[in-house]
Amino acid sequence: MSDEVYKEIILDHYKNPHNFRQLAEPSFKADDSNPLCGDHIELSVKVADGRVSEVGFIGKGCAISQAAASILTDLIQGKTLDELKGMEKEQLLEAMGNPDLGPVRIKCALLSLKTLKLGLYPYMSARGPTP
Amino acid sequence: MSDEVYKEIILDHYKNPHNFRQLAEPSFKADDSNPLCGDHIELSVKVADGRVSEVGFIGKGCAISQAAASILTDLIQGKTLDELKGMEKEQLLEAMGNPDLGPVRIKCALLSLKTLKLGLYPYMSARGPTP
Amino acid sequence: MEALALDVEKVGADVPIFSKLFNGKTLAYLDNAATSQKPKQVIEALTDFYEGYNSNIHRGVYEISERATEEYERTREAVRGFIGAGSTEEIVFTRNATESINLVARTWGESNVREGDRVLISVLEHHSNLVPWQVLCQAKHAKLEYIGIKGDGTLDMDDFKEKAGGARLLAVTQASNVLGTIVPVKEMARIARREGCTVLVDGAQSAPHMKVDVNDMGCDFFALSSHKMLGPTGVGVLYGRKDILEAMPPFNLGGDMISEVHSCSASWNELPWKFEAGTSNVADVIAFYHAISYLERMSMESVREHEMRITDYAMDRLREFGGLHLYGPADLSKRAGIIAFTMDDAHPHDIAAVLDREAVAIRSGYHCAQPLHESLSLGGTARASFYLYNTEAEVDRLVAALGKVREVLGR
Amino acid sequence: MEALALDVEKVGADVPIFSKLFNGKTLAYLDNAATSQKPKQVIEALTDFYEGYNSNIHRGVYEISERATEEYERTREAVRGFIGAGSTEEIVFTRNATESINLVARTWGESNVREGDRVLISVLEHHSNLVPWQVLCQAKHAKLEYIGIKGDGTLDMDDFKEKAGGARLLAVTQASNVLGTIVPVKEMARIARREGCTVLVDGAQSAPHMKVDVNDMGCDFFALSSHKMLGPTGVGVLYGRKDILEAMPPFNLGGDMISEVHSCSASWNELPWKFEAGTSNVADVIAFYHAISYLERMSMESVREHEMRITDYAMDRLREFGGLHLYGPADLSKRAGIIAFTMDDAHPHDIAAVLDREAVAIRSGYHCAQPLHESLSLGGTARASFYLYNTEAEVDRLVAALGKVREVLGR
Ligand SMILES: Cc1ncc(COP(=O)(O)O)c(C=O)c1O
Ligand SMILES: Cc1ncc(COP(=O)(O)O)c(C=O)c1O
Repeated sequence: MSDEVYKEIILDHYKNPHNFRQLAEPSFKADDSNPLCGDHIELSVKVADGRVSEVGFIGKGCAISQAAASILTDLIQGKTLDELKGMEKEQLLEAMGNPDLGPVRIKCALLSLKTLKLGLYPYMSARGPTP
Repeated sequence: MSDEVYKEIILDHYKNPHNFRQLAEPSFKADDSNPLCGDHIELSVKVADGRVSEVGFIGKGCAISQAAASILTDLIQGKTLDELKGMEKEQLLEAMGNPDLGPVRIKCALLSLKTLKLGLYPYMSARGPTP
Repeated sequence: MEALALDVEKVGADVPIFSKLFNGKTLAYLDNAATSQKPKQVIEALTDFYEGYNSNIHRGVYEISERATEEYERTREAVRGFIGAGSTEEIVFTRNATESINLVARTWGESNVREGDRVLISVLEHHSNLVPWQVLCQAKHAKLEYIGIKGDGTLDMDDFKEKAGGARLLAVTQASNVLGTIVPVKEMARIARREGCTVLVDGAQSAPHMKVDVNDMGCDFFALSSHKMLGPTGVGVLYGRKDILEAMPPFNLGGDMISEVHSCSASWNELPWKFEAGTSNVADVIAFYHAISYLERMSMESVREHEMRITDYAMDRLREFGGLHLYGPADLSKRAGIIAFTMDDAHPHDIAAVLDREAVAIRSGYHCAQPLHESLSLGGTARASFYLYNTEAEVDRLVAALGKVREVLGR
Repeated sequence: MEALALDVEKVGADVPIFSKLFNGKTLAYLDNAATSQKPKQVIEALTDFYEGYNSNIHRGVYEISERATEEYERTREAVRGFIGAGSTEEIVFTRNATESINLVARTWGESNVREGDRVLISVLEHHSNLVPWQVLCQAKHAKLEYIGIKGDGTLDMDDFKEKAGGARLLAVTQASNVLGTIVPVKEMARIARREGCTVLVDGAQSAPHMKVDVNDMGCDFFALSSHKMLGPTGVGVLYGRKDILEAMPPFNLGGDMISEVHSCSASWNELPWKFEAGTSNVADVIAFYHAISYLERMSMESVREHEMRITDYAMDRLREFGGLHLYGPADLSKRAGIIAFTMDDAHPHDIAAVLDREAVAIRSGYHCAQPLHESLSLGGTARASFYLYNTEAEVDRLVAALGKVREVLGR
């Protein structure tokens, strides 16, 4: 049983998501959805001096997907592009308190990270290698 | 177990088939085979005064199919065309001593009867209704 | 009809999973539209086969193979009787209802649907009775048309009648796996066939729950899945009218479906084996017999009556609970034992996950019917679906668990 | 290699059917090329599933469905390791080897074989790896060519090399289900792929009996059946190289193979699920895991060694018996544990039927390889085939029973 799913931290972020807004002039943005369950995330990121200076998301879907997105926006503040690129799913899951997600709901949790990379890769290659 | 398959009568007919010949001028003939196991039967029948006056078969295959053909040739001697037409598989199986045939080998047993009908029907319809 | 009433306690006792504990609780299994649980008679049939007469069929001339062949074909006869078909030649074993429908699309469809033809389905369809036609129509430059539904979730028969004229194929479900809607397939088949239209009925959600008679219904094809009706996974059935099956090219090639092969040519076995290629799922087909016997012993009329009673009770309790949106026909005579719902405070996935902590199993998402959800502007639903072993006490547990959902997730 | 030697007695004790009596005798099961018997580990896995966590997979967010999903995918990983594939994305579950091959013919074949192309198979092929190509070639006006065999039953490699140049596809069995011939597929794949030819290997008779490594072998596709390797009926595997599978259109449509569906379009799920339509044969796939574990615990090297020893013994005893014609390679290193034979005094069907009275199960007929029999001018053969549980004592029973055949049927 998934007794360990709805941890306090997840419920907090779900009920009061952080950075729940669309940025006006993001450096890059992306959106993705989980076709199986209709979760949807739109992420926008502003980069200054090679680091994340501002980040916002909007979305709808289950508590896991929305809380994960909120937690992710906190997690990436101030990170360099290379740090974003190297970010592993374990980092996000740990920040979520390592909830006991089954094979289906893990996809909900990782949707926002997937969306981030979706926006990040084209942005980084358009900019060329970091000096 | 098929303890009841190789009855004396089947082995007798298999080892010494009756009417094992091709008729020179048959009224009708037909051949058929069992594609699963390669049993093959050629049956030729001479009709006189509306009755079977002579019958022969040649063939190769398993003991059941060959014994059944031999027994069938005995069985139909002197029968009218309508009697042939009405002949049921039970009659043949009874003449074979009702061996305990499984779902696969029953087809071996009935191959000769099937061949008979294959030759009989076109012959009867070509001749038109019996007066 | 009291005499027929189902002994639910007895059925429950026949199903071993219901005596297991999950998180200290027995399982309230309300996901029967996805798959059903299995009575011990079915499970034991598998063990009996593998321990007693496991063998390949149709070609063995030794005892265990002959027994396996006879039992395999006995299931075919049982299915024939169960759905009212005229002959076992019309009963083909497949893997599941999905494959049954694909078989028709790939063989009958390939050779009969032509450019400009119209193929008619409904917005209620499960993807399995939708995507095969979508892809076929694209390949053939034919037109796929959807029969709509009315506000109460029933099929729009006026829309159907308008579209029926000149259609090449009507492929429609007998019961929606989301709204529960029971579709008047008999009336539709009558109209469609008068217009020369071939009729396929997806019986995946009807055959397990109500008396089906393909002859009376007048369809040309009918598909069902064993696993949704007490039987094992891995077995589906395609019923097809004999003359149509005879005219159809084969589907998969090799093994039992063959009559003769030479280096440059091959010929096909007789019906129904022409459509069963390679080694069949022998064990599961044999065990499926025991599922059908079980249902027939209970009688499909009693199964249907029991499910109507449970559904009625559940609808009342869920309405009482408040804050839920229930979808599908309110008229129970037009509805199978399936209730899709949403809750203002919680996403369907979260509902299902919290219910799981209470050992109440329901499903959430699109239920493989995304176009239907889109037509209702829904991003998914939670779905409870019943079968002959479900009790009112389980409905009470569902409602109590929804209370927990509100507690945990309410903002 | 003595350390590896198989404990046949122990294996036999694991297989429940061998403790049953037939006509007062234990079963000498020598029809393993048709299907294998099952150890209790596999049978119990089915019961455990149906009694403990039966549910539909991939979409349920409740506990038993998550467990079923994990175990279903665990089998995929086990198969991957067993045949040496690089990724589970390359492992597709089908119904049987026949369906695996048909899947390739209907998808890859449909879109890659063109008019004038040459498709290469061998005269050894089982109908399941012959008729799909025959029909495809007819539809596409392509040419089907047969690689011949030599007098000793081995593949004629000169003939192959002559025909390999410019062929579009080589589809060949790794082991003949009649002659037992082991085909040098690795060498053939090397030559064929150098010529730009795609390579499919039918592993139905090899994967159960010897170590297989698809990467080392260098094939593009590989097919096998669970039921021939201790596993349940109803499960097959198609291995396909990832890039090829990705480029292929899907096969059956509906259910899990779908990503999104809208009224006018649909998109497909990722590999490998893109090729698994509708509710999978969940229980049997899960049980198949235990068959693979069993074989890996024994080690495929020991299985092969044991079968070589039994085959050697059987060939000697059958030659000694006299009056038999034995087919296939005399060199045991080129031969799987399969012996097809004929007897001057008795038709193969009669041999099998009389052996059945002694509880010795063998098969008779064409074994779904009619062109091979025609090329050898044979109207059928009797066939004994071995597996890891067979003993020399069973071979003795076979020979003794052949004595009875001669007694009963000798003219
Ligand atoms: C060489 C070979 N290929 C393919 C098959 C087909 O296997 P299945 O019937 O499990 O599809 C067989 C089975 O006899 C075989 O021996
Ligand atoms: C209406 C309907 N049709 C078809 C199917 C497909 O059944 P299967 O997955 O057994 O092929 C389902 C299963 O959910 C269904 O509900």
